[in-house]
Amino acid sequence: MVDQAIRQSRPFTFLDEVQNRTPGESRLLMCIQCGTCGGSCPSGADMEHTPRHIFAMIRADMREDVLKSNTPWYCVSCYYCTVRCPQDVHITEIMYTLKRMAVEAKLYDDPTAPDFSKVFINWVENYGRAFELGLMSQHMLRHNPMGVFKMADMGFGMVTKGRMAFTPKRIRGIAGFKKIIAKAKELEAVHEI
Amino acid sequence: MAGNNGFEPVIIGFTCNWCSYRAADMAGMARVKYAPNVRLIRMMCSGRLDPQFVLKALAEGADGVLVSGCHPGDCHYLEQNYKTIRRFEMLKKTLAAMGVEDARVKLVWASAAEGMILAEEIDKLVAEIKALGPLGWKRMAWAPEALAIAGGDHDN
Amino acid sequence: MRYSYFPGCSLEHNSEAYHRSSLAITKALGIELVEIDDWNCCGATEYVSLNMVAAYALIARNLAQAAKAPGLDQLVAPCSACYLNLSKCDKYLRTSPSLANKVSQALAAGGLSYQPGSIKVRHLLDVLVQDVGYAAVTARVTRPLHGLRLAPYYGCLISRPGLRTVDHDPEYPISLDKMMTALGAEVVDYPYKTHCCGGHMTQISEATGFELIRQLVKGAADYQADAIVTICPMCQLNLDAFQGSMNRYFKMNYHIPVLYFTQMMGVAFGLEADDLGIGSELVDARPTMAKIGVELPVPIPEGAPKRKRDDKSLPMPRARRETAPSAEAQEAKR
Amino acid sequence: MNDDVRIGVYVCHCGSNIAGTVDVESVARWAQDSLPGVVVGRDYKFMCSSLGQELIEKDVKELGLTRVVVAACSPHLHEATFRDACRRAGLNPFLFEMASIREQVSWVTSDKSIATEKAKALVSGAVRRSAHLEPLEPFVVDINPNVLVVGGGIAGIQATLEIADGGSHVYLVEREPSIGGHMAQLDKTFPTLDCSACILTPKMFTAGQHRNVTLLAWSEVEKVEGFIGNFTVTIRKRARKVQTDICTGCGVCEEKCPKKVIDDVFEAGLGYRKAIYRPFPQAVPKYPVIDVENCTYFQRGTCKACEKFCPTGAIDFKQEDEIIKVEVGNIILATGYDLFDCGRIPQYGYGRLANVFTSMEFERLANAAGPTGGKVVLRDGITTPQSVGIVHCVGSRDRNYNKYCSSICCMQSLKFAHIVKERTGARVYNFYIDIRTPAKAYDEFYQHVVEEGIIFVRGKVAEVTDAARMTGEDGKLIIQVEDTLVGKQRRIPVDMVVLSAGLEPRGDAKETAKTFGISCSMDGWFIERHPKLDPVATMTDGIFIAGACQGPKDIPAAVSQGAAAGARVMGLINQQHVSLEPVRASVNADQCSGCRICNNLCPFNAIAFLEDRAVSEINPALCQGCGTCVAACPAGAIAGAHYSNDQIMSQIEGLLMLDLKQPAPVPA
Repeated sequence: MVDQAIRQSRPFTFLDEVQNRTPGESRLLMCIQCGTCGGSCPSGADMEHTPRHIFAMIRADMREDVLKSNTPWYCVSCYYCTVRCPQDVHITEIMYTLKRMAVEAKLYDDPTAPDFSKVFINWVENYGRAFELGLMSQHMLRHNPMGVFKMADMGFGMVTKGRMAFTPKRIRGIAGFKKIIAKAKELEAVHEI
Repeated sequence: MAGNNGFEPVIIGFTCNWCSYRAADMAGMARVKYAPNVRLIRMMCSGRLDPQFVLKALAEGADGVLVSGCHPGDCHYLEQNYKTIRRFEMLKKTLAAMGVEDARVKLVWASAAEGMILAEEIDKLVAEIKALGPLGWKRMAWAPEALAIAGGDHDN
Repeated sequence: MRYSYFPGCSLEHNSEAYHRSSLAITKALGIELVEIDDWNCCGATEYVSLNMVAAYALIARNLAQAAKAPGLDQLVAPCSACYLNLSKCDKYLRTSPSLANKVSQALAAGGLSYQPGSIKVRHLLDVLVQDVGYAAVTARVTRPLHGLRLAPYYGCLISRPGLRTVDHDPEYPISLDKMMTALGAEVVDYPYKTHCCGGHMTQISEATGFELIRQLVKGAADYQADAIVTICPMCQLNLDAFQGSMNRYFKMNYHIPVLYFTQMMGVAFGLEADDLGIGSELVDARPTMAKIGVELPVPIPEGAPKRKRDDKSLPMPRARRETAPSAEAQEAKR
Repeated sequence: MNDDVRIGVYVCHCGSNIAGTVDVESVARWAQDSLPGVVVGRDYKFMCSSLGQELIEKDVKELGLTRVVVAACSPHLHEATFRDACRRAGLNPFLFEMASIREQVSWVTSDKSIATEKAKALVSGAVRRSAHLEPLEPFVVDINPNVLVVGGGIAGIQATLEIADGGSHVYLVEREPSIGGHMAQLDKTFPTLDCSACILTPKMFTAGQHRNVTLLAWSEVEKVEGFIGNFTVTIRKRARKVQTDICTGCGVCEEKCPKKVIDDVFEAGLGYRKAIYRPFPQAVPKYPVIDVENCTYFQRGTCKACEKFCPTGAIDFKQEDEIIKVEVGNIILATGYDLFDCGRIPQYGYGRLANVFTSMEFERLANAAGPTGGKVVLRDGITTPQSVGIVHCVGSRDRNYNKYCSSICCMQSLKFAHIVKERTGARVYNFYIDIRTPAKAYDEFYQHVVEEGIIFVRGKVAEVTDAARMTGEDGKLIIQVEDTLVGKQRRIPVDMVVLSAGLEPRGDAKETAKTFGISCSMDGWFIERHPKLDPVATMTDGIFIAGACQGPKDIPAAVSQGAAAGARVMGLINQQHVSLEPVRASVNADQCSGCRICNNLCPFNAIAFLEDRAVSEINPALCQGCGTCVAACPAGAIAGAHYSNDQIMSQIEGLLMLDLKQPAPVPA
């Protein structure tokens, strides 16, 4: 009771914000900076900051540096860090939270990954299902035009093997589906978990 | 605390000296914050629990009762808490016949190390009793009868 | 046995082979999969990266659709990402009241509702292991996979998140190993069995994505596996469809076919390759398949290496936990 | 209620521990004004201080108090203190009552006014109960000077020697064939690096030879009955299949035994022993045992090589387990720890990757008496490693396994680093989260190891793999870790990995605790009476704990506890008798209807039925005071001293704040 009151009366930190916007319990406070996450991460070598470092930065209230970092966007959601973390910090979920906050604050340096997500979502929102050909071609043309040629044989293979659809499929209940999404986005704006 | 019109139940808790009372000590040492509605009585063993203590508590104004002892098999007096279980089951039947809701009287096992667990159980019990509202036995017409049962040979 | 079935977007197109083989083998085992009416995309790992409430709302729509099917409270998903999203969503709806509240408001806007906890989400492998069992699978085998060396590959999403089913150890699961052994195949102790395939990384950063694929393919090659067996469409796509691009990127020449475990089961059950979607993979699986077209004589085991008189080596620690059956143990069993 | 009851209520501030949350002044004032029978209510900074106690004594004498109630901490902490104060003031100590307003109120409640209300209720309950208290005389029992020590590791040996040297007799029970415990397996001991066996064997030998020690190795305690001063302990002496009275310990049987078995206990699975064996040459006692499960004779019916070659004919295949009973006054448990099973962390590869070793395996490897004669080599038995990675915190400080710090691993790992460097010259890495070296001369040892050129990488190892990815990794074990001081993921190829395994409670600690009537913490360690002020006693009088069974501990700490437990027991023995709580049940023969319902309720057989008078009677020496029979007696004929119906009923009334007296008029 009193703890809650104290928490509400003191200034709201970046740490509070990240914790509040992560579903369930993030346990971010419990990090002991051991580096199990950074050591386990399959893409850790390519991150500007390892997850452990990001958590230290969150505690240091370095909002901008954290949200600008490529770290969450290099997360492949493999959950190695989460299951190995000796303190049971919900690292993967925190990475998702950071992605959402970075998009909201428009603070990421490299738009490749956020855009990929956006294009993906766009197809889903309009059709109810994912559409790979549309996703890949749209994404590639925007971010890696040369990639289209490099990956052409892969795409060609997929098409000839019948693994790539040319037209997106729309679900029957798309109208209701869109209403759900619209309502959800409206509620998204209210941040407290 | 959102409540039933701010209703704060009073609950009497019976604990044994060896496990559950020490669990309460442990919860204190760990500074676990839990609902303040339970007032504990220390006995040497939960086997000391005379059902009339529970009736007395309810008749005199308690809204619920907590009975707590060592885990079955861990009794300081070897096996007396098994007797508590048997007695408690009979007590529950009697209470049900008297119209007392099942959730008002609860048996919880807590070892000396389980302060957290005891605190959680107390919080749960308080929440459940809040949802039920006051027992109000004292105001009921037949309360004197219950009191008589509860009072037994107790001359006070 | 009847279950609700959530195929997911991948199984509609790029992994139709998984869809087809799943239906074929479940039918052979007497399981009926009832596809959820008008399901939608689970959002993969993308949606929750941008919108949390919307992400869980659209997953919950599927759970709500599933709950409409009378008498079916178990939902089977063969795709690991779908499985994770569906089960995670149900968990958060149960444990995070404010999220649950928002999601239920959103569902209501679309005329739907879902009671958290009413649908049990399961992965296809889990169903086959727990509800059918290895013995029943072995009993159905008509064409044992003798002579095939397979690298069982679980990937990350099914093995971890703490939402996993009982059989799965997050670091060292063995259910798929045992399933393949039950088909008569030999499994290699694949060190990368729960490593990540890279997910969407091929689209974000080639260097990162291809490196992850390289490790997995190299690992399988190092262990002389005839094929990698997978349980996830994303893993299959990455390892199979991008194997050529990865080879070019690193100037390598790996050639490891990547097949679904359901395809292997179908083959062992004597089903037609075409009905299992075999042939749609980009890395040619014909040499692998040719190996089991013919029953090869079982090689005679050399037996456990005996300690030589002057052997100074120290004994290996003896496992106190269950591990994947070693090649030796399998030989002994035959 | 007795009208001439005069109660004094004392409310403790406990510094700010209570006063910070409870309005202690108002509680004291309210008690005096509103509670029937209370003649004085006071609050004081520290009631347990000598000044606080004097305050009570003075009031008892000057105001003629007949009851004293202190509202402070848990009675488990200071009940004895205040009872003593009452006694000094001439008041029977059992007319004292305590309300726990610290553990049950101030420490667990945030809101000040709610806490004050609850404190008042608890005080009211205690006051009402106190009015019904009756004077009691403590129950005095003699203390049997014999002592049982369970566990023959270094802590148990130390306790045994302290007591035996002090002149009392000790039964030392050890589960394994020899005493010595884990310390006997170690190579060197930190921080002084003296050889473990060299300092341990003399102690083992003394314990084995001492005229005041009965050594019962290869034995286990099955049952404990009685209470402080008078325990009866049932011990199973397992059959060695060797007659110890004629065995000379020459070791010929071991030599001739054809059956080799991997030694999972002493050699940590890294070496072999025979089916008839002593764990190690300096074993105490020196007699071997036959491992029936692996003995060819017992399994197949033929062999008997040991019998054939034994020069004194000491082998006895027909020998059976023996059950013995001993009478002791006190018991010390020193049952030690189990090593964490490293196979539980699959990503570290133990059991799969040959050259991943556990800390105990490494100890045996480094030990001159071990399977390699002290050579640090790879699992092939010949290759000297060029590079070695030592992993700290394996299974410790990790919620997936054990969340506590095992406390010995840092120093142990530093010791390993030193040994590897000294014997092989290899490049040595230590992977740590924090280096913890808090005891005497420990940090100096750390400095010394740093100076030797050991490489320290701060990061918890993520995985150990043999899957090579880059050049230079082929044929190596690769340690993948985030070097947190650099902030980068690193892959470090090494030849050998040593996992510094944590310590865990014994697998059967819970059963042991049950046998001896003590409790285990959530982690499974035995709980001490007080973590700071009474670390070797337990909540059960007469049962003490020492060494790693109480929590992870290194040798110096285990020895200190062994000695401390020995001293505690010697103190009790010297008192010759002990006062027990007079909390006992008794039958009022006039009211007893002879229904015998109570007879079967007592697990201590304290209730007997007197056939001639047709009433039940309780033997106070056997009664433990649980009160179960009191609650069961349909005639209300059994009285439970200090927990009578009256007392509990009044406490209920008090807690419910019934019948408060009118607030007293404010004094002019």
